[in-house]
Amino acid sequence: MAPMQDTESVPRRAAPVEPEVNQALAAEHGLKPEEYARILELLDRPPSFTELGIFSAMWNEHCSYKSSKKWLRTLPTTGPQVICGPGENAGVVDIGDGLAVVFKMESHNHPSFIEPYQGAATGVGGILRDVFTMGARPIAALNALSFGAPDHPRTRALLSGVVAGIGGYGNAFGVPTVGGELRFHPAYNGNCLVNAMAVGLARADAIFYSAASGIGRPVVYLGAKTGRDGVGGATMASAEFGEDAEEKRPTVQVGDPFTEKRLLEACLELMASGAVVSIQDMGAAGLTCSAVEMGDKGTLGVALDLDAVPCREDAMTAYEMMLSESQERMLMVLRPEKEAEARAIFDKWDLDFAVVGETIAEDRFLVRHGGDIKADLPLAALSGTAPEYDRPHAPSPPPAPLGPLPEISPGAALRRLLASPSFGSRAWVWEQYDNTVMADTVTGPGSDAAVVRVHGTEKALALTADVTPRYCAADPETGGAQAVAEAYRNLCATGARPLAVTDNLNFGNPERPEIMGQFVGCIRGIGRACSALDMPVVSGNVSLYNETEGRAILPTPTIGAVGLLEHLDNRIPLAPGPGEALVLLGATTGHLGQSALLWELDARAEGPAPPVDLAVERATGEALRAAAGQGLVSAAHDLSDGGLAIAAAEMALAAGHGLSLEAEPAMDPLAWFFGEDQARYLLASRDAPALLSFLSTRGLTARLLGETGGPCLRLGIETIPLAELSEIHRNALPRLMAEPTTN
Amino acid sequence: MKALVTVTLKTGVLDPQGAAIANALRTLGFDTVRGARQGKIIELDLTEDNPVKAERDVERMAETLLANGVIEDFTIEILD
Amino acid sequence: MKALVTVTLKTGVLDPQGAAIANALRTLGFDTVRGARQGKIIELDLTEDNPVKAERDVERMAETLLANGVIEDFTIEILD
Amino acid sequence: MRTGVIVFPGSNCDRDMAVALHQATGIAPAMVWHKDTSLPPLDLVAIPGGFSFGDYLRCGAIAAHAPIMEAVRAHAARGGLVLGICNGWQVLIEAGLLPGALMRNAGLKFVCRTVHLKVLNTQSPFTHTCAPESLLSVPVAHHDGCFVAEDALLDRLEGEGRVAFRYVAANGHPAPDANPNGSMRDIAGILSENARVLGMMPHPERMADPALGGSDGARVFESLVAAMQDS
Ligand SMILES: Nc1ncnc2c1ncn2[C@@H]1O[C@H](COP(=O)(O)OP(=O)(O)O)[C@@H](O)[C@H]1O
Ligand SMILES: [Mg+2]
Repeated sequence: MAPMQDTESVPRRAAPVEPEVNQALAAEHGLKPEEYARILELLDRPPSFTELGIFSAMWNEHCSYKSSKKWLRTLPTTGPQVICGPGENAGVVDIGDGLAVVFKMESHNHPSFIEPYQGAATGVGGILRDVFTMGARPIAALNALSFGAPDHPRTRALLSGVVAGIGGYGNAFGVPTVGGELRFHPAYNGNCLVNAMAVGLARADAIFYSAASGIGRPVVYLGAKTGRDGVGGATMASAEFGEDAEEKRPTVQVGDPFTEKRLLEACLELMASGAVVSIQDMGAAGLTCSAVEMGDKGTLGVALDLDAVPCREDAMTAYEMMLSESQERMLMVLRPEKEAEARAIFDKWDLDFAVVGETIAEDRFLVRHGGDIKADLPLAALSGTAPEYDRPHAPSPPPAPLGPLPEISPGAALRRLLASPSFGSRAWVWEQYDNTVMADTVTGPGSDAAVVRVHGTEKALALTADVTPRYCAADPETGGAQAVAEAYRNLCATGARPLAVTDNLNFGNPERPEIMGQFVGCIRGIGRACSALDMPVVSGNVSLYNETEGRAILPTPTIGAVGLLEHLDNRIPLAPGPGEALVLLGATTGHLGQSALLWELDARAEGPAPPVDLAVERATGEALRAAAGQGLVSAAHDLSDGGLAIAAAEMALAAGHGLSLEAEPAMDPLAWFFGEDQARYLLASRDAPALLSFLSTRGLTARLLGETGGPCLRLGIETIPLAELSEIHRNALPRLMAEPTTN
Repeated sequence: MKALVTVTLKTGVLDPQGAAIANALRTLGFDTVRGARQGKIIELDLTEDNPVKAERDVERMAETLLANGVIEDFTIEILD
Repeated sequence: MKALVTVTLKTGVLDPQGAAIANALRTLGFDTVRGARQGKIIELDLTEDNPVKAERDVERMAETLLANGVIEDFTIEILD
Repeated sequence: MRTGVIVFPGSNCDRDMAVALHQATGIAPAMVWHKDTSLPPLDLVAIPGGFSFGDYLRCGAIAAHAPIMEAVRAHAARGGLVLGICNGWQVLIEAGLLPGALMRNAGLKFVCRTVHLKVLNTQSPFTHTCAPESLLSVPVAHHDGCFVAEDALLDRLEGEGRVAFRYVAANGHPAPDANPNGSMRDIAGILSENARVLGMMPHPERMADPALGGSDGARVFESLVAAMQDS
């Protein structure tokens, strides 16, 4: 078996001879010739092997955002509610009463494709760390998952591994996983997407940042020991897969939720003790990125002594320690006078605590190991002069024109959709997630947005993650805007006031103009929508190069959004009671372009994406909140892909009794029931006349649609027993996952 | 014919189980414990009675299902 | 000195993991699989270099922590 | 009523338990660190859910040997009340305070959902305010909740009224899919011989607040308070 992993004192064998640093080696590190030239110019000498590793980590796409920075800057990131926008480990938003919500979404796509359980688990660990690094206790997690075609040979193994990994980590850590997304599409056959979001709570006046301050202060290493995990991982996460994906496998890291849980408690205790000056988790390219980020933000230098780094394996080199992505580790700058107190807290939690360096006055990143100087670099320049590209971008080709509608009745089409993995119940997934731990989950998975109470108060947060990649492919700007609009709608449907968003931008190879065009278009749409809907972007993450042998994923800018319910009593449920009136809020033109109906029934992605009118979206959402405030709304569900029919079915299944919906004589029944026009909600009310007149005074389109109750769902002239729909819906995923999976 | 498949973590892969066990044993006073690693052992009962064929089958079973080649190694032992 | 502790379920104790493995293998076409049982294997690295002492220690470790006497049996192998 | 919650490094329902106990008793419970060797004077010791020491070996196995457990055993020996929920039940079994074993769920997956429990023993300090045969609906969330024991023990537990709760369908009758983990005889919780120690897999502390969609779980805590008052 392998050598032991928690040996206390590691004997240092002679380190292997370092390879000669040259153009070729730089290329192996993913550095372009011009980037290597830039390094030579900066140092005016060739870098050492360790220095080359440091540059490759700092300058790769994942850490430097070199392809995306220019465009990320265009996003709206400010607002009265924003305490801290992009640039820190997570965004921070004011929710009143001296409290703040801290959240971010991050991808772990490539690692999850290579080792689904551990890849997803460490993804969850990473995003939880980003949140508690800010001083917040995580109170909820969400995840947005995209997999290949259900019948693709790897899909089921990836799905079961990823879901088990997310649960395995989050459940043990003790955060409720309350929502997310799951989609299947052949474009993800070679690149699955695992986007994990974490949400935390902190006192607004006790947020912690990464900027170091003060000279000669101890730089402290906390948490798990360092191994060779993921050495070269950051480079891997920014490389397009080739046939050699297999060779990259050994870099996969294993997560340890038990250590993360102790790290959380120890960090929060340490922060409360006043010992922490600044803190940064070790994520991608661990020690390198965290040390440089702390120094750079504080305009200080950092000197590290790697002999003090707690190691898990024998004879680790400086290069390996600087690039290791071992999980569950933190870097802090502490007040020297508090060092003993800090040490005691980490002893209490049986975690490693080591002073591995100090802050220095000069702009210098100095790394010593075994008596040698392994790296001596201008610190500010490491991130400051990181390359930034304005990559050429081309507009997306227009989608195929909308062909004839399928020959099928609305009832039959609904059965087909509900039986598909795309629209079947997700219970198979979220029953593997602990969604009630912490005893504040008001609305768990399986509704519009999840609702989680702010512990010890009557307030609650509404949380959702959304995007419709089909729309983004057909028209990136509209698709980007629609993703934000749909997130907004999901929050409004619970009665919450939307606050802010985090975005996780998943795309193919940005060096291809058509991919860069998708990226630019989506960002434009997201930016417009966030401004119009007053939901600034406070954090996020970019994942590029999601393609295999030149086949890219669909453009997938996942939007995670957070809203506030000032009082739990303002919450609007999804399930109506019997004997209530159904009202359709919003205008219906029967837009079937890029619809789920065409895609699920005959795999056609035709026609334009549905137009998004942001002014109407906002007016509609605000009207819904106002109407609910007057007690005119007893239940609400947003309309998105699958249109009215899917929304009605979901509402009926949640209620446990039927609904009757009238058809629109002037419109094709398929267009009426499955059209995907935006800015629409299905509402239930005990006083429809009052609701309708309230909405019309606001100049909004709304109409009486039918009523609730009975054992069936009625779509115009067709009635379907709810029991049958429930059966179809419940079994869709279990049927897909019944057969055993291989690795 | 029976076969034993022993599945262990690859060298260098973090083993939280093993670490937790070693710590627990030390806190229980077993201070001779330097470290621990945990693995799986799967005993297969096969109708196959040709050891050569059995070994070949079990090899394929281990690769496709029993071991996760990304982080685990396996050894096979054919009994009687 | 190293020791191997193999922990297996007592015969008669139902083993859902083992059953699932056997089923999976059969559905994958390995139809020579009659059944499977899954156990744990724990490798200990000890500072103790007297095999007799080591065996005695490991025996106590297995009884107190590594195996649950209600449902599990264990065997010990000293490797050095 | 003086209550205490044992806190292991990987406990994650300790706060939930404390909130429910505080709500029921009006007094904040003592949070007792696993490395302590003695308990303050307490009427009830609660062992919360979570993953006490990562639970990578056997759930609760390492926690059962924590320094505080000697004091918990002594408390139980004195006839003190002990409540173990989820991981807490696993710890009590590993510590020998309750019989049997809790194994990996029959479905092999972690399972989180709301289940229906039939209260079989309505005499115990934990359940005596429940009407005979009454139903409680509370969440489960575990990976290793399949209760296993020899028939002789199962018969004895049933014969002595020590099966506190059984998983049933909404209509109160047993049903295969009503049992989330394959527990023998649908057992969801058991009592010690003197009925002063209860171990259960479901989480009453997560369903003790109407704002969360139900308060069935509060029955358990109300029973405890009432039991202390008339004793
Ligand atoms: N798409 C995006 N939109 C807004 N902010 C972003 C986006 N991508 C990254 N950021 C911000 O850039 C910073 C660095 O991102 P990242 O490297 O993912 O953070 P971390 O190092 O904590 O994982 C973070 O503050 C993140 O919120
Ligand atoms: Mg971070």
